[in-house]
Amino acid sequence: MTSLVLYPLAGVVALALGLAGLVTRPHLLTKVLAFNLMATGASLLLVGLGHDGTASSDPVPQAMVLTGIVVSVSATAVALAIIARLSRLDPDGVERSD
Amino acid sequence: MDGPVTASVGWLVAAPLAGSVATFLLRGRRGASEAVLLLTALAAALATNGLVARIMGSGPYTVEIGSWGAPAGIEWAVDDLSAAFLAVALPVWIAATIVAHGLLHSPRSPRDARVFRKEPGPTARTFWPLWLLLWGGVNALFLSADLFNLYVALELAGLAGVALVATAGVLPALQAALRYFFANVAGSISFLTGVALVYHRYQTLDLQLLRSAAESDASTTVALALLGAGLLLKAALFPMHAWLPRAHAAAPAPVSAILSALVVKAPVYLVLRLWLDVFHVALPPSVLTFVGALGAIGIVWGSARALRVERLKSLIAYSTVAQVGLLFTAFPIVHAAGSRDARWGLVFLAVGHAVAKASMFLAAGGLARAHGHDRLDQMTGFGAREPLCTYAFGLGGMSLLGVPGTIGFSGKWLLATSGLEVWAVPWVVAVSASALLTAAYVWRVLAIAIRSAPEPAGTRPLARRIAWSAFALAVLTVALGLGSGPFVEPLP
Amino acid sequence: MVVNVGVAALMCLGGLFFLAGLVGLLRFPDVYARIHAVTKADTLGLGLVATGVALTQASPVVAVKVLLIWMLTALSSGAAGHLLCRAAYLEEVDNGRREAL
Amino acid sequence: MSLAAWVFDGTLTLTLVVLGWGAVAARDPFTGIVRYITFGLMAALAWARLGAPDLALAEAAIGAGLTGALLLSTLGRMGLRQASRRAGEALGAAPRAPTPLPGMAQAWSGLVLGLSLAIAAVIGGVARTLHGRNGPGLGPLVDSLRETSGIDSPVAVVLLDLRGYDTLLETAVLFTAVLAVWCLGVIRFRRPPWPVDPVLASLARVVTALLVLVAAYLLQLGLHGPGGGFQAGAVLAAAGVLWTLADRRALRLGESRLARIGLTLGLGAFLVAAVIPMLAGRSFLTYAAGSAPAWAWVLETFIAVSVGLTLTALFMGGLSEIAEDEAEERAP
Repeated sequence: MTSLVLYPLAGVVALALGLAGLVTRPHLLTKVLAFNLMATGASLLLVGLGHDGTASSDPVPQAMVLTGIVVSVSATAVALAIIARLSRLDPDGVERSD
Repeated sequence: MDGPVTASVGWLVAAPLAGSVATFLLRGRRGASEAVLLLTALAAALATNGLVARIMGSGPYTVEIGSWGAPAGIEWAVDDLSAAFLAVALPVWIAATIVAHGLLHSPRSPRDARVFRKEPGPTARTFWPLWLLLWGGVNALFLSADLFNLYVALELAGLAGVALVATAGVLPALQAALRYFFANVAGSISFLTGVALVYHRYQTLDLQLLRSAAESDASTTVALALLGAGLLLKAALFPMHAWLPRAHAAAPAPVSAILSALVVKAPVYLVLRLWLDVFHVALPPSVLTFVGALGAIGIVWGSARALRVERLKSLIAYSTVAQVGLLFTAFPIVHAAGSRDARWGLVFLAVGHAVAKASMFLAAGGLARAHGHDRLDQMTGFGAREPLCTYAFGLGGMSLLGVPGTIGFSGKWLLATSGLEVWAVPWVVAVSASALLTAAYVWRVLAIAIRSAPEPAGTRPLARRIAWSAFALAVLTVALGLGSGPFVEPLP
Repeated sequence: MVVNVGVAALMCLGGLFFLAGLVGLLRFPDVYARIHAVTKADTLGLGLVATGVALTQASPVVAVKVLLIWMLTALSSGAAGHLLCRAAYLEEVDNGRREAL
Repeated sequence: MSLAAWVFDGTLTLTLVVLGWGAVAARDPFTGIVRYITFGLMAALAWARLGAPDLALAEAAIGAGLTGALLLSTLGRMGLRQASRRAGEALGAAPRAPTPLPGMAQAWSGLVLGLSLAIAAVIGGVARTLHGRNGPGLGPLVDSLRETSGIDSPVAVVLLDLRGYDTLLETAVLFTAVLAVWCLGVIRFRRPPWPVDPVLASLARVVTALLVLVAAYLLQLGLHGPGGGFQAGAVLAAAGVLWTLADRRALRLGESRLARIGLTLGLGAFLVAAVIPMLAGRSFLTYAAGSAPAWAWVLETFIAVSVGLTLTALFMGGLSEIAEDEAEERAP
């Protein structure tokens, strides 16, 4: 067993922490952060599992994670736009602003 | 091997996506959106027709994208299951598109103008491109035979769905869209984690290769649980359903119709595909019992809420929670019976719900446009004012509860008979009992419709094509019901 | 051999500057001093490390690339430090320190 | 060697986990965002360590850089005070009922955290048994197909040829995001922006030129080694973001027909590449023999342009003209 096994395991932990944050943290931006954390965790699992330091690394998971990163930023942008619009529509929010 | 007919499946994905780009670029040209939508629908219809003909003629087939073939490349696999969903999706899309066009382009009520004046709502500028992206994404979901590709398609359909809910622009819609978003991405990432485990366990992502390689071991079980959990969240099975009623009630009506009819159906189809088909040997049966039980609770919960809510669209949305529960209640029957009949029963139930629910939501959209709202207590007597919408809602409801002659009946009949053969009595009872609950909330609406009452102020006549589209779908539930018997028989 | 010793010395010295910048970031009393500590010390530290790395490269092209990275970092961290200070000044962060400038 | 590897990998993964939790558990979102950006940069290091330089580039530029910029600009649109205190919590849901018992919220958070970690333990257990057990995956197969395809880089051949359909759908996802952001309309920053700083303006000029150069370099590299359209696009987007910050009137993406075409270039090119073979009776996205490198080059270039424009558009947010459209459309 090489020390590279730590990366998929860290990915799994990040996944769990992200899930917990998504469910329990009240602030919407923190929820978006948590979802990104989950996505990175899943990616670490996907690439990390295939890489044990002996073989040349497998390009298929890498290509998939590249896709995943772009998908995540797209999803993040959509969520953030909705949050920004919400902050304008919520009358309390508007009144309490600076 | 790849004749033109086989290859034409690609248009089901390519045409909507290309249409999306075209409507985006041709914005503002008079009639451009209409032309693009027409062409897209035509291409999708031809492709669907070719696909169904091919399935009826020579059975399941695959298309190798890029001619690489699995495991290096991605494949589309079409069999009777995916063909059934795609064939039913087409009329739903066309009807919903006509209604969306009618709602977008007919003059708005003064109330609408007040709500929308300051804040952006659905505009032709972003609505049609998003609509077509959703269309392409949903088609991609029903075609793909590659796990990671399914993940990307799930994200595409999910994100387009969230955006379309948000096009309503008002506060509740945005809040609902955000909840939908979070449920959706959590489901996607659970699915992606499952994909990671499957890939490293089996070194392939292709469903057909996985079918022959599947074994029952710990990593497969965990992977199946993750894939399933993600999909069940997206399908809004009972304890994970909270996002659905709000999103489907707050979205513009044609969007609600597509979300309830097709977008929720795709994960159900995928659970069926992954659990009962590809990984059939690796699935612990107790999982299905658990899921079936959750489904049964979902039936009761969704129906009970549907009996209480104040708005028509919320009622239909809660009905979706109940009907999704019903679909999962049928899973243990399909597994225990293991017969073609039971499987078709479930498929009929699913596609029947797709058509019926779409017609109900479109009718509700028409009624809401005519009244300026969808509060049930202020709509009394709408049956006389909008008879076509009322028939559409009523017929759709009949199909949901399984009145003989509708597709819903065929589904329940096949499930009940094959369930009784293997003594899956509790599940058969649950499937049958759901009809009573469905009847209760459908009757609640119809009772309001037929009571006579003076016309409320502010009611306006509705564009005819809206009501006719909803009604046509409702008639389709009967046509499918009458056609379903012979359709099942001749298949080998 | 001489090169190796030189490289090691450059890298260690660079590391020391990073450490100094870090200590400054944590210990200095106000935002301007902290930004000052980080941008200056880190830029110098990175320069030393980059020079060390460049010396180990057989290919001059790669060595030039490494030094180019340092130059870009120097440019951007200087500008970023300036922008941060300006924002702090305009926002009147750390009340009272504004007069001190 | 092994010990050094364990120390390095242990430190990096521990940092990742701690920063990740720090980002999510931070009291105010600003701290969380800063921690998340740091997390992204550390993740980029992890990708490099896992032999995935393509991912390191993408993670640093998109995962940490652009996501961070998006988060910070949303914070600015919400208004700092509103964002960090209560509004962010109350938005999106009905106001929370006061918890009946003190400590109930903490108990709930603890329970969810415990459950999540239990799930993680199960997945981690399976992951440990799978790690490195099953050999190189599809790597050798991809290697053997590289010659057939003609595209050199293993990642590029997967991305553009073998699994090009994934990438097609991915460009569609990017397009969806732009449409979604635009349909929500323009949302201005809470406070009027400061006058543009001369240092920033001149930096933008110098760096933009350099970034375009870097993007071209990454693009040209992509067919043979790490780099490619997405990384080049991310670098272009960095230039776009910088330019937006330095000169707010400089880019009016939605109003320029050219920019609209640019946004759809990636998806459009992929659709053309997919449909042409179908018209010729071949399967979806099948390049004619020997033409894969040429197609890959075209696709990479178009992807770079549209990713750059798309990410910039996402950062700039909605368009003001939507409101006018709306008013026009609603006139009786």
